Amino acid sequence: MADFSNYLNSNLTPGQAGAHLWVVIYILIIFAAVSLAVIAMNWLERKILAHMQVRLGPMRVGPHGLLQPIADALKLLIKEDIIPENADKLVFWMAPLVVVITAFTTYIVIPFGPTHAVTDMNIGILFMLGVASLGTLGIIMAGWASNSHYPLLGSLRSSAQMVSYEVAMGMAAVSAILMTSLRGTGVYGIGSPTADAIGTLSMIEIVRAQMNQHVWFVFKFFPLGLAAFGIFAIAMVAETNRAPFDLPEAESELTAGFHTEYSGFRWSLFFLAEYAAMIAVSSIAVTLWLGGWLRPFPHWLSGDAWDTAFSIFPAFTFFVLAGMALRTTVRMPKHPYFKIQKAGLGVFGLLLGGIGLVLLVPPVRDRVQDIYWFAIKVAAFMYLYIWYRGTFPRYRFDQLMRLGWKFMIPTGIGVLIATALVGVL
Amino acid sequence: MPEDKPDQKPASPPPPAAGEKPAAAAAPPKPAGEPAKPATPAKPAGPVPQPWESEMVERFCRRFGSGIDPKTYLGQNYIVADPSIVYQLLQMLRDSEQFDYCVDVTAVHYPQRKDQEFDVVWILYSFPRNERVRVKTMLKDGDPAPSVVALWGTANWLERECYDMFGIRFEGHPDLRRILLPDGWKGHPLRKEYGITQQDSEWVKLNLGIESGQ
Amino acid sequence: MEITTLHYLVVASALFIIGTIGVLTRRNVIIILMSIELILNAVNLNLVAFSRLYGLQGQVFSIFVITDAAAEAAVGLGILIAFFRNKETINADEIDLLKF
Amino acid sequence: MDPVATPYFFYGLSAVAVLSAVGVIMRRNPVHSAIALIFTLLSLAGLYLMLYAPFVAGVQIILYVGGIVVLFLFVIMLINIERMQREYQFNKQWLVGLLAAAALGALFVAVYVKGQSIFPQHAVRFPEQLNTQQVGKMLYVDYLLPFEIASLLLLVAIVGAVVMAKKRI
Amino acid sequence: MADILKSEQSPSSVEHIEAEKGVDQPFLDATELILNMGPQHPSTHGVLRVILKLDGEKVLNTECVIGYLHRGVEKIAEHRTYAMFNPYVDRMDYVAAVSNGLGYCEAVEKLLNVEAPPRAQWVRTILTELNRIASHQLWLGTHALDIGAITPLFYTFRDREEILKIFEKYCGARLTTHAFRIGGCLYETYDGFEQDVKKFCDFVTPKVDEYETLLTTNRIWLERTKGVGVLKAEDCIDLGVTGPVLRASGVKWDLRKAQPYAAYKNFEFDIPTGQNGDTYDRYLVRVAEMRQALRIIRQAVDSIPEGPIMGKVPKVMKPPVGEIYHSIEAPKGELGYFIVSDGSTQPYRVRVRPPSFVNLQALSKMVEGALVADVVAVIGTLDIVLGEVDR
Repeated sequence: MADFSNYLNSNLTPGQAGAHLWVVIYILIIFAAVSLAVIAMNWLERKILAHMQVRLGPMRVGPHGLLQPIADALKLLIKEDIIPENADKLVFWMAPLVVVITAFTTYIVIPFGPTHAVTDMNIGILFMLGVASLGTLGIIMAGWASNSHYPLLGSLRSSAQMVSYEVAMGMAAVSAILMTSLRGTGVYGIGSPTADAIGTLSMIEIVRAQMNQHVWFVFKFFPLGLAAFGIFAIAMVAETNRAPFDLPEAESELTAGFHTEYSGFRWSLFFLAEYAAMIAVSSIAVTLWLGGWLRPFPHWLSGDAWDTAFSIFPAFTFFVLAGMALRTTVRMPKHPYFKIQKAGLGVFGLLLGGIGLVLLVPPVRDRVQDIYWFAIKVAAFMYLYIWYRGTFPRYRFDQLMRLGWKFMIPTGIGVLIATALVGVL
Repeated sequence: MPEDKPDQKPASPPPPAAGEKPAAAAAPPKPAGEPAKPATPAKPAGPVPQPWESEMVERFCRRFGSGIDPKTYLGQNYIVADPSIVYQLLQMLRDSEQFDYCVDVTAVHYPQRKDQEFDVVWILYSFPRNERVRVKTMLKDGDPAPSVVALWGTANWLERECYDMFGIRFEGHPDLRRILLPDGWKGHPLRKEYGITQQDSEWVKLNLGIESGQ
Repeated sequence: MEITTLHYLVVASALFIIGTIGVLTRRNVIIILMSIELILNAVNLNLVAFSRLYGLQGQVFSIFVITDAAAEAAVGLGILIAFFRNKETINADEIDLLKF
Repeated sequence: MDPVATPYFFYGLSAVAVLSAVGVIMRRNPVHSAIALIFTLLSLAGLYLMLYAPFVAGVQIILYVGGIVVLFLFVIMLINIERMQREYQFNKQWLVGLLAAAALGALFVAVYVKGQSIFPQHAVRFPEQLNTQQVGKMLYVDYLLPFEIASLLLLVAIVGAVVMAKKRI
Repeated sequence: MADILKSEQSPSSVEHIEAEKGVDQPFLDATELILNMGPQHPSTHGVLRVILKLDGEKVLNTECVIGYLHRGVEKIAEHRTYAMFNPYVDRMDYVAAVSNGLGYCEAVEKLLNVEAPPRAQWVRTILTELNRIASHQLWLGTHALDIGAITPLFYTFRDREEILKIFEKYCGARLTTHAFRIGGCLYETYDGFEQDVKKFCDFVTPKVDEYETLLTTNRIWLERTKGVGVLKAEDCIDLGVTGPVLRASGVKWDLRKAQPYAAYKNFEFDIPTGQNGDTYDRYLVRVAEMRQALRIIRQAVDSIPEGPIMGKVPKVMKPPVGEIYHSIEAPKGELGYFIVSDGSTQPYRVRVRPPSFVNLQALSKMVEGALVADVVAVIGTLDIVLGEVDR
């Protein structure tokens, strides 16, 4: 038990502190939080996309369709689980598991705050990229095991696509890692790149480096950091098979690509993994370029007053959400049919307000605000994902490959070399 | 942008050929294309096909003699040709008379006509002349018609459909199979003796596993 | 009980022998290539195990070995595809001509 | 920090590695073999982590599992394996091969028995924290020439693979 | 095709394979693959089945299998009177039902030697052009959806709804309208018809620009459509391809100009054409056609003549013995009716010359050597309606 409370005072992640109990707790929290985020993303994506497309989206289950994802999940759970007769049963069974496990394994090293990570690995970013690339295997297995032509084509596309874009992704990531070795502060601060300048692959150290250099890496060496970030941002969309790079599951070409033959719970595992992977790669981007858990302007707007002001943001956000929910409750039609919905939405609004109140308590406030800033940045990426989906047509396979090999990789290498040169000069 | 071009004329202005003339622009209420008869309610007798005279027809007559019978009806021209010369006629129409677009290939079944059960109709159009002509030939049931796939690529599916619906074989067609009905189907539904509710119940039973498709 | 270098060596030799068996007995070239990967991995495990005792050179070399394995797999599979296209088979004992 | 329950992890990972390796060479279906190979490689990555070689473990995952095995699977999908599955899986010299392997095993045992004294019985610890940095430094300072040669090798491999696999050049 | 698919299942012993080596030839090259696209596929626009022979993703060969929606419309026509058959034609190209009805009514009027009064001609023109816009909007939405842009679909359907509302107010039906009768139109226009149509024109003009903002300069859209499914003008004419596909290849030919029918000769409009004959040009041509259709509608609404809307036709229609071919410019191309009369109340034979059917023939030429994704794009760009292909 002493172990349990001692950890809270240590300034380390549970993995580093060796607090195994806390490791388990963190893993459980992350698992629950990511699942919840996926459910929320499901609802948000449908709503946002719907409003982009002049329609309302889910409106029936719960007020404004708030319970729709839960209804969907229930439906998927009780749906008949079909395995095609000629499928390779073992591989067919294993594929969704592989995809989900790899998607969730990446969360081990994501730093939601200086201490809010399961562990801090020496090879953090390498581990993340490596494990994220394992998701391909699950997709290939799914496509092959289905013993059908559409899934096979989908998984062929997927494997080629992921292998290609991983390279560009790695190049972009390496240029950010190069920046961690610098000591100077500011956009063009290069410090002393001598023998003792040591970069790092650890996720937490990367964010610390940005803190010490007083600049997010997206602005470092102004066009270079931005270019690397841009490459990463494109490659990560391709890596997660989302529009406009959703060729492996292109519904108008390959019906559903690699998961054509999947149904019910197994299909929902793919769905879960896709969204979990989206959040995971967005987290990498946030960590590498957007300052991770750092709040905006930690150095420029420093001081206790600013600290307090910024730490109120989480509570403030929840109050706004609660206000929106309560406003909708009031504006609902006065009709007995809407009674239950009204009550439900009201309770939901009050719940959000209550969470906001809890977040105002100083100790909670201090521990949570890192997570809040991290989540806000990731949420921006999530919105981008939805936006892309609403705007772009789909690339063709050869164009995708051309973009990857002839534009992204050369640019990535160029940016890497330029970053190295600027860093040394 | 293509629509910015001020040119409003069609690709080729309609020449005053003997073909269907567009009605004069001054009289909008008149329906287009029948100068042959005054627009009165149909009399029992009705208009009758008139002989069609034009330079082109004269050329054809010189070449084919009595094998062809050019007519015009309601402002639309057609040539009835003997089955033996119809291919040459079509070829000549395309090669020397600029009928570069085969609109349709179809057939009509007249079971009561002895030894001439089928009319095979080719509807042709010429982009440069803005003119239509129909070529018609009468066939005995079972006789093959010449395939014009070599002349117009369009004819491929149209002839397949014709074969599917009437059972007329087109000689020289590269791939004469059924197109709308399934491959093993028996009977040709647009023949007059084929009942409107008739179906190949054997095929239905065998392939769909049901008693009747109705 | 402490795990010593020897334990790792035993695992490595087991993998090596399994890989050798695969290379020597299977007909399918794909599986032969995979067996070669097993052998290389056994070597890697040895190198890394010894690097704990004698310094990081072992790890550096294992990285070289992985690079080598990647090159080998790429070329090997390329040959395989070219061969399959011509001969419709990928059995090692049917690949007996120098020129085809 | 100390890894938890080291012997259990070691035995578990080793067992998975060896059993999957057996699976690699025994399965009829190459896809199953490749999946077994994935398990072997991943458990080896775990063993590297236990040996305080996190960088090698990372490279193992990203390159071997994420790259080479994907390549294998890709090629297997391009090739019609249905016919091969129905054929004999082992060649005619399988007995000889088995004997040779057994002899190799015997050699290993013999070496161990003869030179037992030179085998280290203890584990020395290298600092985990700076492993990546040290490996990097070694790669780019001490072993720069081999590194360049390796890159050349990769280039040759790329060209070779393209030439081999392309239908018409 | 059936025996090809069967040959995959061969006996399982090695000896058997050795014995049958001559017979058991692999039907495909090592890297070839047969992909059966449809009849249940999201982007074959109905029940089209395309059998693709692929080398990786590259299309080596295609074969269309059609007929899944064959209802024997031509046979039905022989058992209905002229007036009774009129509603059936709406079910062929159900997205452009008004055009189908116009073609049929005009063909029978020609055969009967009667004419529709000018007011009817004007109303027919307005409704047909509205339907052309509706058809092109539906095409644009689904085509963009095939290529992966999901949003235009909802925009076009939102605007198409307004057209359907006008149809509904005019004749009570939205899709299969049966708006015209032989000899004119059955219904007088409702009060405020002109205002509704004008309001619609003002409403939809900026919307067409909106579609263009989403797509015309979108890089991915350009890459996906430029140079895809190219059809040269000669090939178009040889294959009998008509409509926007023909015009996108650079042939300036439109039946509304070449052989005007209804009231078209009274209005000014352009024929938009393309140069390259690729998917992008076809897209531009169709968008431009929407604008031209709006232009025609505006002119027509301003000049609807007064008078009766139904011409004088006999109660029992017995056209004299003879045959007639009449064709109009439907949104998809030349829609022709070849009607043979034997003097009775029922047509002896009705042949429909369906533009979709003929245009679909060009598919295998257009996708030769393309990728799977292009097949989808090309099927979309041909703008086929399977109801019309199979009839």
